[in-house]
Amino acid sequence: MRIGYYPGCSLKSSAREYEESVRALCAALDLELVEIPDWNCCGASSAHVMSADLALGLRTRNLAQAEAAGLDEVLTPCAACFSHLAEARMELADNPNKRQEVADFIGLPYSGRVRVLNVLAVLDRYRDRIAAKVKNPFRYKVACYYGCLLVRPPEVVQFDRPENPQSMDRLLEAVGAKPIPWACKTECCGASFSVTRTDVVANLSGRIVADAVKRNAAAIVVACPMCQSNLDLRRPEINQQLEQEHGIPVLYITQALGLALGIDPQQLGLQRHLVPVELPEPEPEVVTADDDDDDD
Amino acid sequence: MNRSLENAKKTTSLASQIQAATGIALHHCYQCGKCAAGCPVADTMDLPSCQVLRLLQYESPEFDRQVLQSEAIWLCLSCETCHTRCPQDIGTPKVMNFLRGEAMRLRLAHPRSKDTQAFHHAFLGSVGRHGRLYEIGMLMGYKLRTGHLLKDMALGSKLHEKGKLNLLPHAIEDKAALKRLFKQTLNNPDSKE
Amino acid sequence: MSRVGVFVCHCGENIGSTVDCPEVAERCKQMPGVVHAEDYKYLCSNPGQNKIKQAIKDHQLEGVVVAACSPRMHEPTFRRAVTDAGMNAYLCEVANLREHCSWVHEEADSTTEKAVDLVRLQLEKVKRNKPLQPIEVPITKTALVIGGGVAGIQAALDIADSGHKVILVERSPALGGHMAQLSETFPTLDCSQCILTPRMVDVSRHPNITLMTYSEVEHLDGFIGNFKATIRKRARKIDEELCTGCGECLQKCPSKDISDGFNEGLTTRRAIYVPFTQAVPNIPVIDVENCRHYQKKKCDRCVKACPTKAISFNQQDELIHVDVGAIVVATGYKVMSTEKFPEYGYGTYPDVITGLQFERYASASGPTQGVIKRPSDGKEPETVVFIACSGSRDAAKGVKYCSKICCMYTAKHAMLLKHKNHNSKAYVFYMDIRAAGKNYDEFVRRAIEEDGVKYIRGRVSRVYEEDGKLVVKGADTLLGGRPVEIKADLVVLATASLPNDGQSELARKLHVGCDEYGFLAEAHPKLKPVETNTAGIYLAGACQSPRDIPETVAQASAAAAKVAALLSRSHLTREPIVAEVNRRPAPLHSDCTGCFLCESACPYRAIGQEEILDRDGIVIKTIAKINPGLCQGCGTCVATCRTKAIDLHGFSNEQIFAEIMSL
Amino acid sequence: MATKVATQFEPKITAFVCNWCTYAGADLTGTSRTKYQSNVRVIRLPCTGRVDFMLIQKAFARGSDGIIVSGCHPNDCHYTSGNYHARRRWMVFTELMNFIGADMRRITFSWVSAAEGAKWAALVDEVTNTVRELGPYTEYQRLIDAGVA
Amino acid sequence: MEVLRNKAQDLLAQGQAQIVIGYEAGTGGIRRPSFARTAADTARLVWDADCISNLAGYLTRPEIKRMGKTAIVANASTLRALLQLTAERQLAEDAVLALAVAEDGTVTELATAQAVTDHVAALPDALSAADREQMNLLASMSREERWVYWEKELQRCIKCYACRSSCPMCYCGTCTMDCNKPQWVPVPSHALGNLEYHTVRAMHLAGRCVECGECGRACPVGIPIHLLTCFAEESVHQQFGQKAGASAKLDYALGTFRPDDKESFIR
Repeated sequence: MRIGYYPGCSLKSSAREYEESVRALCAALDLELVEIPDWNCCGASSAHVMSADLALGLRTRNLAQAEAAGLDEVLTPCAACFSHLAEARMELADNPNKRQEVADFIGLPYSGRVRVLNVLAVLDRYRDRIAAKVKNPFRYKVACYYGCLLVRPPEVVQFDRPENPQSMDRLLEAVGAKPIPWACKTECCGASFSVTRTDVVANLSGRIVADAVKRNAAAIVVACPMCQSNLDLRRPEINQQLEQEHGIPVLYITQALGLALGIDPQQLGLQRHLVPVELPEPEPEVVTADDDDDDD
Repeated sequence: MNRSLENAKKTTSLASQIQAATGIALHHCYQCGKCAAGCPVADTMDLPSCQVLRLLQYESPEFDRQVLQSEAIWLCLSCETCHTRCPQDIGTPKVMNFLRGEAMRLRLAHPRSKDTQAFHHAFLGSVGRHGRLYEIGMLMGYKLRTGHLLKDMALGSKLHEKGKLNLLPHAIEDKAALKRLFKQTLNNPDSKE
Repeated sequence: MSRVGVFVCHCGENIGSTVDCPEVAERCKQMPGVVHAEDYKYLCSNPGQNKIKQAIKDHQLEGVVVAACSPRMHEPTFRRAVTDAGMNAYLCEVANLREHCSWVHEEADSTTEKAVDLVRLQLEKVKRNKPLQPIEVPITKTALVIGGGVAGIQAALDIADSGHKVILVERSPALGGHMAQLSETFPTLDCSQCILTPRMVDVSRHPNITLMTYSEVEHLDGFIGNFKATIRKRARKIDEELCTGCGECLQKCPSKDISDGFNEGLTTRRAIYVPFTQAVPNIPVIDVENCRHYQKKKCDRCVKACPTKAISFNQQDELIHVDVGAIVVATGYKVMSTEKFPEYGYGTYPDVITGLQFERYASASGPTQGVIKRPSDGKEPETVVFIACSGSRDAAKGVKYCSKICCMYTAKHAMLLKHKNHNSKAYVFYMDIRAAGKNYDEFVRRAIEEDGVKYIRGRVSRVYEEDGKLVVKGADTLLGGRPVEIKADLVVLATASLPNDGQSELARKLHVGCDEYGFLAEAHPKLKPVETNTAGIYLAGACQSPRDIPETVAQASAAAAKVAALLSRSHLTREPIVAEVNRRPAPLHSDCTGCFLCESACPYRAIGQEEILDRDGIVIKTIAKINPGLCQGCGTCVATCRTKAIDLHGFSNEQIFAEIMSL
Repeated sequence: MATKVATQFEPKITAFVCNWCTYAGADLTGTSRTKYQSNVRVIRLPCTGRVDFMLIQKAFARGSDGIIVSGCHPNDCHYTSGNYHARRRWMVFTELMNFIGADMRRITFSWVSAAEGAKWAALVDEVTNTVRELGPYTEYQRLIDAGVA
Repeated sequence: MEVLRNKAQDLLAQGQAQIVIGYEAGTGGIRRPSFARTAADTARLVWDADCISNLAGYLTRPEIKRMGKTAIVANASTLRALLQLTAERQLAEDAVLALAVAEDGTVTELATAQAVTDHVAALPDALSAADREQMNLLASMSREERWVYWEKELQRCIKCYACRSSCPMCYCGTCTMDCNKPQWVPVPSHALGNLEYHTVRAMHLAGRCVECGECGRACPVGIPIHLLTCFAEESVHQQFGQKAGASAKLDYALGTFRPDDKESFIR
């Protein structure tokens, strides 16, 4: 299988381990990633403040490049990039005039054919294959953290459900993990305020870390470089805010699955985390089969 | 107050501009407060989102100005929680985005927003130059604009240690196309949102 | 016919300001067949009508065209007027110069020109009109009431008390509807069952009422005064004649863990059950889906327990055909389930319940004998949050309307909680308090002022579980949208009232309309609030839109009054706009070839057959025959008939053809 | 409204509408004072089920340049199913007319409910403009001229 | 052929039929209808590939009905018409005995509507290759070209009504064309009236036409009018899946409906 691939800027720098683990995992699943030729930054949240057209242009140029390369689907691991590309796609979907205007701005034809997929949506298709390839069951209590942009707004992302989403939970269950029910699955981590309003990030991300710890999660699992960086890189500020030292590691979903599939931790970029990835003893295997469980 | 209400020109009010630019009809808001109730930063905001919408509903120059001068519009994280739960399907983050642009254009932006503005400028500057984000370049630009020269220095060196910072920019090939895009869209008078 | 009078109305300025009415009248005088034409300020006024009557006499008119407002407005008025002057009502036609011309076009020659054309259309039609006589039809003096909640009970009793027979059909095994589930009723706090149960007993004892529970309307044919209903009497698997209601069987049934619908799923019942203790009729029913006899083919404990041998496993559904003259639909409502609230946990938190579930806790006959408890651990909650407008007035959830009853019952719930547990805390999140009604606002104020219920104006964004509590995240908009967080033991959603299950299917069977939400549509929102667009079918209660008990009862009595008035007449007259198959001299007898392709096209099954016999009684030809009692005059058969053997009175081929040709 | 030049062709539009939905909808257009062009002449019938396809033919033969046929939305028929029968008839009729080469841009079928006053106005304007653009139905006029005995 | 003649003879002799309708040799090699009432008459019966005309039209004639039980030598379209006529109550069910002749000359007696239905279900489609080609050609034309085509063709119609007389489904006692209150279609043959006549006929045969092509063959000036009725019938079949002449149970597409009938043009 081949699929288009839009890494976005952070996967090439501060979220390098995300790209490394995405690539390692996809290779293990025989999924070939075709990087969009000459892709550019999606403009993040900054472009839109300056000019809606600029934002639309930056995003659409990537989709147009993907079209030109003959791709139908584009995997976009960064949740922010995913949401931006998906939004641009939706905005132009039923507005041919605007579509033409933007095509003129970027100097490329654009038909709107390419679909944008986030990492969970793609991996969900391979859930059975992943389950079949498990070498080291990931038997931990995990806090599945989806954040904002994977599930909101629902009409843009067209993915899972907006409250208490399940796709990541299902994937991790498939490799032996036990997702905890918790309150912060889709709460905001502070997102783009990482640099400018570190205080806000420490406060919001602090609540997330605290809830995960309180409910005995061994790790927080994410699918977004911004979430990861706020929960990981900003841990000193978080701990300061919470007045407590929390060492709970923050893994990308691709890293957690990669570990379960027996991929080398180095290859998954675990060494690049600021909060060291130290997992406790795995939970004992649960013997009772689900089938006999009667809810009544 | 009454006069300013009468003077409110539907054509120039922020609410009407927002409707024209985004299609969002602010008069659909019936002030249930669900947006503020779920907003992660509502308690930090000087005007919680529902108040921002309420002020805009008056379509008065006085209240419009108060909104543009508020810090709240700079605190919105675009997390879309409010929009997702809004019974009237009002896309508040889009509204906030529009307001930020207007506040900058009219030079009314809240003083504490200058870091954020500087960040956006530094970010776009970097993207405009290289086509992709060059994080060190962007951060340097930001620090120069804000004067926060020493902030996050330790973090920077740690990132470098972990191999997470590129010392040189990765530029795209077709820079000319990008330059054209920036030029056309930033000068496009219709493109205020 | 060639003596037509044309009367052009100015409707004050309404027509006159954009159409040159004198000019229209003048032009009409030139048209062939017109012997008189005049214009007047207000033709619908008494002097205006008198002008028409006078002209009919003066000019021996044989037809009248009134050029005025929409025929849907004043056609009856003008037809009555010509009747007064001795003319057949159906020789009068109305040209719509107001809604279709003066109000929708600017003043211009072309507007007056259009007005002239509109009159010409009706003129050409009226020249070919035939005098018609209203059709008289007899009335079956029995009413059918569908739904045995408080609305149906009230309607049935009122009709029965006025001396007419009533068949009351209820889908569930017992009477009572939602009202039987309620604890105490606002604003008086009198016990719901205490006031309802006697009425239920009255129904079961009334000599004029035939009660059919566990039954549904399967099919309906016919028309006002002459409906034919097919009712499916579902098999209770109990012989109603033999059962004494002793309840011996109920204790012996081994299938226990079935969710109890009457208690809104808060408790369980057995496979053989009576919905609740005071049920009328007090006859159990076997839930076949859950009964071991049917599912595993082995159990017969109820049979052994029954002293009168009333259990009848082989009982089958019965289809019962009844003739009725009028119908009251009182099928009630349902409430939105908590599953529809993603932000409040998709119904997965046991302690997030609906208002109706709270009613069961609060009810003395409920699962906790009236002690407020919470489902998860059965403890008495100390802090309870009530969320009003849960789903109502929420376009994103598809319910734009106000459910009307929630403000009041939420105040009542909070009040009951405080009465039953003085140490508890009650919070109500609301958007508006809609307490218009006798003693209603006072009631809400009492909850706040005397019972100390805390009202917070704002919607709740999210409910989640933490440390065994439900964290309710709301905002206080009266504090400018300040976030408010309450750790609650129980959260009660005043969930939106929705059209009942199966209501739209029933509407289709009955040929009555639904509104955009699926509630049954009244014929006119102000002037015909209990009528439907199908004559002879009336509405009562929450099937039409959410409403409280007093309003429901008032409407049920109103519908009953309509029915009683209808059933006390000896016969009905109907518009003679019906189709007819033509007859011709022998040997053709009729243009109808007897192909009967029209038969399946008739929405009313009004087309039957007629045999044309010769003198010896031998069939020469079989042709279609339209039952004027069933025909509603849609004309679909007319357009289907190749030989033009069928024609529609009032909209005949000749008339429409002439209209087209006048263009 | 389009400003009318003296020389501009003004099409003749005939509308066949049902009494319960579209006629009432057009009444609502009036009650709401929504303006539309005055080219249309409405023929009221009880139901779209009553609209014999020959009525449409005769309207063309009488020189109509455009025709509107409109009734209750599916499922909303006052007679429960007259409009469903009508719809089938039109589905075949339009195909047949297209097969003989009639200009189907000149016939517009629509559902306009009693609540859709604005839709009626928009529909009439759209049809009027379209047909004005198309010009007189000369192809049919050729037949009519040949038919004048 | 002998088998057929013998069968006809037997039927008449044993009183199982009072008349056998079939084909006999006409002038110029064509086949014309033959009405055999005696053993001698049956000698004239022929059966070959030229027996293409639809004989079902005779079944509804009162003079034939009066003769008693009828047997008919039936090709595919005759059988279809027989079924459709039964569905439309013009023939009593099982009133007619159909004789289907196979290629090898064997004769199958189809005594019941059910037998005819089963037999017809196995037969190939009715439209000839040439007709199909002409239909496709018309479909490939522009609308304007089609209009000119039919305008030219229909101008030649002399309203002799041979098409109507030859059509087994045109059994109506009073044809629309004969209605004069109002006069729906002008009496004289001119472009407008001709077009109206033929479209009305096509519409009236939509969902009823058995596609025998008899009307086209009957036309003395050679207008392919059967294409109109066949087109209407196929339009019905494609859109609603119902087919005329497939069963003796009435399933008239334009007298029934489905709430989810799919169209694309109603606004």
